[in-house]
Amino acid sequence: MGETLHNVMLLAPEVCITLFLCLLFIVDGLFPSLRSNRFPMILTVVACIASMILTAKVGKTPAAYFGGMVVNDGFTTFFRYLFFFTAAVSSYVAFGSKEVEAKSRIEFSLLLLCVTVGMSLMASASNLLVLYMGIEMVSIISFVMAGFRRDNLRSNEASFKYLVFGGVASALMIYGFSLIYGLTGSLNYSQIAASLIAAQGNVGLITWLALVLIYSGLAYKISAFPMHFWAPDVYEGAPTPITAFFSVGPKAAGFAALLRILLTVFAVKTGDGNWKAVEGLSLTSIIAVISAATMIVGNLSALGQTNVKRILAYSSIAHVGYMLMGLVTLDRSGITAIIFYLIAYCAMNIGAFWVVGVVSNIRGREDLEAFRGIGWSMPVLGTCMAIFIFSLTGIPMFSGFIGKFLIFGSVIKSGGFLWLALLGVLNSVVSLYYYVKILKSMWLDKPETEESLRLPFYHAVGLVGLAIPTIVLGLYFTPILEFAEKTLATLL
Amino acid sequence: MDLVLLLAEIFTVASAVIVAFHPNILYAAVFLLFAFCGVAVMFLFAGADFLAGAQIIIYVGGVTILILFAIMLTQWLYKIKLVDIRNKMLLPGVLAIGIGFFLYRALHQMALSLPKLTPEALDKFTATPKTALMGQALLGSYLLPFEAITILLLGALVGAVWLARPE
Amino acid sequence: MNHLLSFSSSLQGYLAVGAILFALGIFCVLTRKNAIGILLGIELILNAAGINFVAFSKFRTGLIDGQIVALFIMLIAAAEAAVALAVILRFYRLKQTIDADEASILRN
Amino acid sequence: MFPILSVMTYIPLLGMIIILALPRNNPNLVRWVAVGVTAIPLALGVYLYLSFDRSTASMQFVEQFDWIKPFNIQYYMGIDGLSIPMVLLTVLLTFLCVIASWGIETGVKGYYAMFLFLETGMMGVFCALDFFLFFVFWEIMLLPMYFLIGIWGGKEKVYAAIKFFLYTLFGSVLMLLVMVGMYYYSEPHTFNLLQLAQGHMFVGKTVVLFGHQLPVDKLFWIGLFIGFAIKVPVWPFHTWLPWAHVEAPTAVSVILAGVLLKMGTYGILRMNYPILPEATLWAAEFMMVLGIINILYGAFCAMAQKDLKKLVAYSSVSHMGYVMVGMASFTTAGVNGAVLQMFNHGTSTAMLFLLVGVIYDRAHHRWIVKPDGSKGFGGIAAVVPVYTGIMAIALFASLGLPGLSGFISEALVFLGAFSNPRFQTYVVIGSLGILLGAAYLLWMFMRVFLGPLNEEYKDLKDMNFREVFTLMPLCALVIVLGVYPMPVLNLMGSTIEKLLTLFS
Amino acid sequence: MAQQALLIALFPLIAFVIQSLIGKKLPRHGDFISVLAILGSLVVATPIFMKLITEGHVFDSFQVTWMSLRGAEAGRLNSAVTIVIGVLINNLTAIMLLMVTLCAFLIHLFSVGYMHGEERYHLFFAYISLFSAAMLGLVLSDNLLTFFICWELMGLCSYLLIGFYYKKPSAINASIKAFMTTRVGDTLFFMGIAGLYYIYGTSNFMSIYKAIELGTGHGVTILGYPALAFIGFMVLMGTIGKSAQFPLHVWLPDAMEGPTPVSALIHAATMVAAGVFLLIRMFPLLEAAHVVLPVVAYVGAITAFLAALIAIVQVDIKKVLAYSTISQLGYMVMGVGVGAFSAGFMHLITHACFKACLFLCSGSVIHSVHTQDMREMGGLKSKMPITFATMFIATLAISGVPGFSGFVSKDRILGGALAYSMEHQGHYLIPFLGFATAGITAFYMFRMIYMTFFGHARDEHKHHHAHEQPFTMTIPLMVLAALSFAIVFAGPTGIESIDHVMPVKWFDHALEGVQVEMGIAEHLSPEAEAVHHKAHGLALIISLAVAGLGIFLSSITYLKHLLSAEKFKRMAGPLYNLVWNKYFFDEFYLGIFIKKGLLNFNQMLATFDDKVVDRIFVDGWRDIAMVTKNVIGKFDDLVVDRLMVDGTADVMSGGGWVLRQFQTGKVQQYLVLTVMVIIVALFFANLGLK
Repeated sequence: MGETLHNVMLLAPEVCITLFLCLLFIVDGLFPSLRSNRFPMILTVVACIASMILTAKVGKTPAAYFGGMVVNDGFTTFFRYLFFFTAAVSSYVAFGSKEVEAKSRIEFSLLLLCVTVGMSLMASASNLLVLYMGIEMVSIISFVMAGFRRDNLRSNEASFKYLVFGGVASALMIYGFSLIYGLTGSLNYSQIAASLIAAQGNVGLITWLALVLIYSGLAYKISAFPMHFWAPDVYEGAPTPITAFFSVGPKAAGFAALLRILLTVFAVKTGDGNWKAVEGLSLTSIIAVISAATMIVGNLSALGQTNVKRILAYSSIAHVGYMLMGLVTLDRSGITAIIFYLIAYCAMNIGAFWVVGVVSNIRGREDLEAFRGIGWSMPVLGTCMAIFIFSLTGIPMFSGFIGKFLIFGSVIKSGGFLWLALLGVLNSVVSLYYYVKILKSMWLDKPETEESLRLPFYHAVGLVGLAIPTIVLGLYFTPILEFAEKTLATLL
Repeated sequence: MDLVLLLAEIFTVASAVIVAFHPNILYAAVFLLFAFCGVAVMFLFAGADFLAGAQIIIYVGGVTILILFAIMLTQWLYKIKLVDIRNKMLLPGVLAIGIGFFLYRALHQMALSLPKLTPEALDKFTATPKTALMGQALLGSYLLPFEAITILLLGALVGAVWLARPE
Repeated sequence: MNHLLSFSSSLQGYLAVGAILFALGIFCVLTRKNAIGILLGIELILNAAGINFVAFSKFRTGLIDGQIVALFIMLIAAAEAAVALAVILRFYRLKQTIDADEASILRN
Repeated sequence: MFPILSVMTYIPLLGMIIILALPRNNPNLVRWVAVGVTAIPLALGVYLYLSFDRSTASMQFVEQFDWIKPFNIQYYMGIDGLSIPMVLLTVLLTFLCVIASWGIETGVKGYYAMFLFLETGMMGVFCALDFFLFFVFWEIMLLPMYFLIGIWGGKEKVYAAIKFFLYTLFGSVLMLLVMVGMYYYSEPHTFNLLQLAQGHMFVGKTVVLFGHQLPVDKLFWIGLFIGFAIKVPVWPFHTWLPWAHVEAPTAVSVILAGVLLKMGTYGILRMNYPILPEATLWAAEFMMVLGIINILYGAFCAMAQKDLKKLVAYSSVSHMGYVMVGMASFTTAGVNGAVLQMFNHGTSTAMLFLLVGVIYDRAHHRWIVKPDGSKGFGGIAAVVPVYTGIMAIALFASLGLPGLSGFISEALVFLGAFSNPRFQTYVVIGSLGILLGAAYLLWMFMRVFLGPLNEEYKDLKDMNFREVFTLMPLCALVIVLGVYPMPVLNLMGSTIEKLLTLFS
Repeated sequence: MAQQALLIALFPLIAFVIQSLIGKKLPRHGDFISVLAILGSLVVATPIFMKLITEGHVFDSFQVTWMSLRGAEAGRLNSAVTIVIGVLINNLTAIMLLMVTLCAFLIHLFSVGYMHGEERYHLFFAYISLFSAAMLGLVLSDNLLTFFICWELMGLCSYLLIGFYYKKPSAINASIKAFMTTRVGDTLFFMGIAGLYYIYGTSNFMSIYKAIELGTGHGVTILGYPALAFIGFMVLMGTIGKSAQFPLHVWLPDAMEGPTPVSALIHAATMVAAGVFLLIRMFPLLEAAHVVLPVVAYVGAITAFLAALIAIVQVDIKKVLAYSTISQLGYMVMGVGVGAFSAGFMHLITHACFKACLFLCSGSVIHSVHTQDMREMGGLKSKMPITFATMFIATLAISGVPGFSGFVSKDRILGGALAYSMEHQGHYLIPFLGFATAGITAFYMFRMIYMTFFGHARDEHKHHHAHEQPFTMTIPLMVLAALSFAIVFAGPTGIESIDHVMPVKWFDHALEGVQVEMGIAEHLSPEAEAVHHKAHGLALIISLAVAGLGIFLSSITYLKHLLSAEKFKRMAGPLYNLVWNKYFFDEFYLGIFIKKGLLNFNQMLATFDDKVVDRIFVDGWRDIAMVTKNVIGKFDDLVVDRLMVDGTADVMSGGGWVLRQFQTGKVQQYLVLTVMVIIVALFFANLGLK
């Protein structure tokens, strides 16, 4: 029992979230009037902050617990921070948006916290079952969130598509898990890895099959090629604050899971702190192809779009492509780059979607036309959007550039995937074309009517709050870099 | 005994085929129920007695009935024909056969290469009742998933209710 | 016949049923026009996975962890089905149809 | 030590913040603040000019701190003979442009804020001695430029702005790759430009691309070159230029042509030359040919233009060709001429753009011949004599008339290139450019200023004091440097001497 | 002395600055400033010349470093470059300085009257001051670089002054034509300078002379040609452009659109002669290059002859003089080409005086009758006696009538040419064309005199208004006429009897000194001496004969009307047409490009716009590049921009379009695609395993 308690202690952040979840339930039952004001949001944010504090507390010593089912290492700690932060920001965003109705705020907060627990599980899982649980927890509740505007056709459609695609993807994945289980006789990462290594390069079709099926599930989560199809539709249809959350939170969780499974199961740590793929699995070139395909699909498809949300949806696919580039070399610098990129991406992407949300609340649409001249009537919003957009493009002085810099650096350093780096930079040029369309609408086109719009202070604070780290991380990123290095160093 | 298993397998496969091909969605759902039953029998033969029961309770008693309800609710309520007009079947068919082909190859290879347990061990495993074991495992080493699923179910419930509830 | 019988009770037998269910599930998912039909397909795939786990649990490891996974798969499938049906009911309510292809406002 | 370069770089940034904080309803205050802010770097520039040590090739006014320790990135600023002319040009032109932008009426605050931001970027590029820092400044410049063209530009501003942005970004991402590559292939890993230039670090190393073993230094060279060539712009990467120049507001065209184009050639001299000398020699012929193509192509295109500003824009293409030719010659006269041409073109073309802006402010069009074939301007010399006179000076400076600055640099370029036996043929072909340059400029002059007066413009007002004031310093520079170019040549002599020892 | 000599160029330069900045506000629009400035130059130049006369030889120079570029030691690509400029005063310079300042002064003076009341009066003076400064700077230059700078500045002034009547389309067309045509030569000339820097690292005349004497530079090649020959030809191209030699002579007649004093100063006396001056300065190099000189001679001879023929048929008084100038310049060039460069130089000086006189006289006439067409003149002899007298004297000089300066110089050139052909068998064409030209010259010059001053007034109205000019205009005429007498230049003709008549031989002594400086003082062998002697004697006789014949024919045709010019015209038929159309040179220059355009770009023209074709028919040099530039302009727009840049964008967005077609919005189709990819992946995995 003592051991279980100790285990639960290490799980404190998730437990904390769960407790708050219950609290929400209770409060809602006792004081139904509270559900339509900002109280649920405050509770959510408090929950996240409390969890972050707990994360800091429990994250000091890396350890596996629950019989090796989950691990609590620097990697987990990092992702917990990221998830809690994302959740907090998302609830902040959502509560300023008309798309999340006042009367449903309790449900929103509940679901958000549930998903957060799921994401946290995904990041710390070192057991296929726990991973599956985590993924399903995130997925199933995300289906509901995507359809959160119950009376909205698009939202419902998004939900439906998400559901079908997600259901199939996770079904494929669990089938893949079953194959792995059969192959290695275990569900634990470390035992699977040991078994794979013991096979000494004797890789059969079954391994590949399992790999492909597992990849399908994870790729669906991060919306990488070829499991990206759902993303634009769902992102477009879902309520904007929720899209902002989707594009960052579950995606980061997917990356967490992917990184961990890739690095601990399918790759072996080498002496110098880097990794190499398990004998017989030529992972790197496959990841390179996937990365290339993902970014090409994302960027090219975004070119002809007129809906800003959809543009950003495709762009988020493209960004996954960039991030995957960091994996091809399976070395520390690449993974560090991904971690940095996720941080930068979190701020800038939520910011960008936030702006879209604000605009669509005002204009009732999200297409480029709705953005027309809005920079002039709301300069703070316009400036922040410009910052996010430039950062997404990867222009220096903004964090997105540093992310790309680190990613390309890792690829070039290895020397083997120059073509991928070349493709990557060309893609970022292409991406400029559609990003700039948004800026063009906001700043270059004059508004038809001289309406005086005011950006609510509530949003201004949040947007500036996201813009500042975007710039600061673009100019000085040593601490984050060191943090990421440390994170990796303790990866179990 | 093996004959029962064989029949159960054939039954399962046959039901699944009907599920996949029957144009009437109601029939498909009913045959899914049969397929689940067949699988439950298979579980029984694989020494998963508890699981077989769970399969019947959860799937047959829960999921399938839920699905049937949904079909009835929606289709009778809205007077939509039960016959499901099929999409193009050629490409999906080819894809399914392709998947099946690779599965066959892969599984065949694997099954041959896996270490074989002795028949005695297998029989012993089958003969052991699993309910207690499962209970212990769920509250022991599988505590975490067990607790996690509660949160999942809570969330799913809240969500499903939120969606289904008329505004 | 004996051969068939021994096959059916072996690992291969279970795996074969699982594989067939998997393929049929995929086929079902891809072809059903009815949204609920797609759900049926998903359930088939999940069952295939469950069969695999149970089979491996017996024939490969001799431990019950495979069965536990199968149990969780069932639970999750149930949760998923619940949510799915809720979504589909919403879909009906808004569109008066169950045709999956009708869900294509969001495109290109 | 007083960090003069940083102060020059960031004062405009500070100014930008001040301007953004100013009230929106007082545009004149904004303008005067902008003038005041740009005057500070100008004054410091004068100080730089006076106290610059001309006898040494080493970096001066150096500031060096660690910035991003894990990557050994430094905040490293300093100037040598190559940068100082460009720095001076930058501060001067920005100052004049701020005055020349008085006519901007919409979004005054934003305009000046962007302009000051632009100055920060330009200063940074010319002062940065760390590749990373350089790159950051290089890209930072794009942002205000995009908005300046896109918001305050002409009819096709959006297309022009995006085109400019896309093109330059294309170049800079290649540069980014090279930058990262240089970091990882150098030993020890560094972004420090001076360290990279020591010892031929990249010779003999190879990298695999599409299954081929390729020499690293040549790949680096090509990547950098494309990045810079787009800025220059070298044919065939030049098509953004006419658009951007034509659509941009006057002052921005001035900055574009006067400073931004020079960044390309500056970059080549700052990076390709010292860091990759072997590859540079390998590509000399290529650069020379491109330079010649630029000269002729730009000239021919200029001749075909009906829009005054477009003509000037294409003339820039042609003139930057001289710079390329001079650089590629590897001779003392050639390279000195090239750098001098960078400076001189900065002044003369700035004059031309300012002048075009003056007429555009009055007539609201710039057609030499209207698109429908009817006459645009004609014979306006009769009504605007001062304008005509200054235009004549600018024009003759541009076409390389002796006694004005353009001649000296072109002459040095040709003398230099001709004394390299490898390139004599090219020089002879390129000399056709001198001819064509005169042709299109004089022809334009004839059609716009001479001949019978187009009655439509008989009420055209001559230049006002503010406009004359913006042009006078440039005019003086054009004449003084045409007679005695040593004040500028002196600045860069030592640096170029050292640079060229790599190639002999 | 050399430093003071710099003042000669500085005075007019200062005048230019003052005039252009504040000239309009000064009393009399500041014309006195320019006049005083050039007078100052004359005052400074005179002592130098007097020193030459008294001492027989002047030489002084001083240098300053203009540019010094740091670099390695000499002989490498990155060797240091030092450009030293300075002033060189020698006999040649002294004579030129006096000639230029004197002519310029007189013409300034003339302009005060001639240009009176013109719009932009101050600018006119500013421009000719700048011109004077440039010309004097050119003369003073001790190196080719400053020489070239001044040379170009003169071109600029020429451009500005030809286009002085900037509202007149023909004037501005002519100005551009002049500038561009000469710039063709200039550009190549500059290549020559670059070549000099390449082989010698300097363009200082004295250094060049020395280097040639030492024989350095032989064996070096430029573009595969011997370096010296290359440079020589490039220098020749400069001359051809500036001195309006065949085939770049087309600009000079058009240049007559400028005010007449400009024609006198720039397009007769000084600037066009600068080309010849260049040849003389570079003579040692031309000689060392061997192949160049014959070409020079032929260019000169052909130019002289062809231009003279055209002059016969011109009816515009200034055009006659213009072609005559081309023709005379041809003489000078021929003189240099055949080695008689002192004769060429002498002709330069004499020609400057009498041609300036002729132009000013014609200006006087034009100013008086307000037309340039000789067919509208006639009978002005009595109305304008001074003009008539001075012009007649100058005509005698140009026609080579003994006793006048032209006779001396031209005869020497012809003698030299004859000697050359005797020495180098086969070059008989040169003296033949020379002599023919002499006859034709006499013919058309007298034709001009007769048509202008003799006979009856053809336009009564104009005749009625004709009047003699004020003294500011007539004094220059008289001074210049006075300088047209042979006695001023005097030198041995080669015939003892006549040589005795000529009192001073200062000119020859001066030129001998120059030859020594250049290192080409030649000591003729006795046989060669004999040949020369013989040739000069023969030339004297022939030239006298042809000149006499020319005058005679002219007299009977235009004075006595015994022969009908019209009849003659008809008789000549196609030949007349050829000459009347100036050998179709202008048309030829355009034609090449029309043809080129039509042949090469036919289809493009069809698809582009018709304007291309339209524009080809516009007159002027600019049209040369018209077709090319249009095509390239379009090419840039259509191909480079649209195809390469926007094309890439199209491909991208096209790719995007294709990809978006997969995004059908139907979730099952997504799944189909996904499963397809999975199967393909498995297929490859399977393949990889085998």
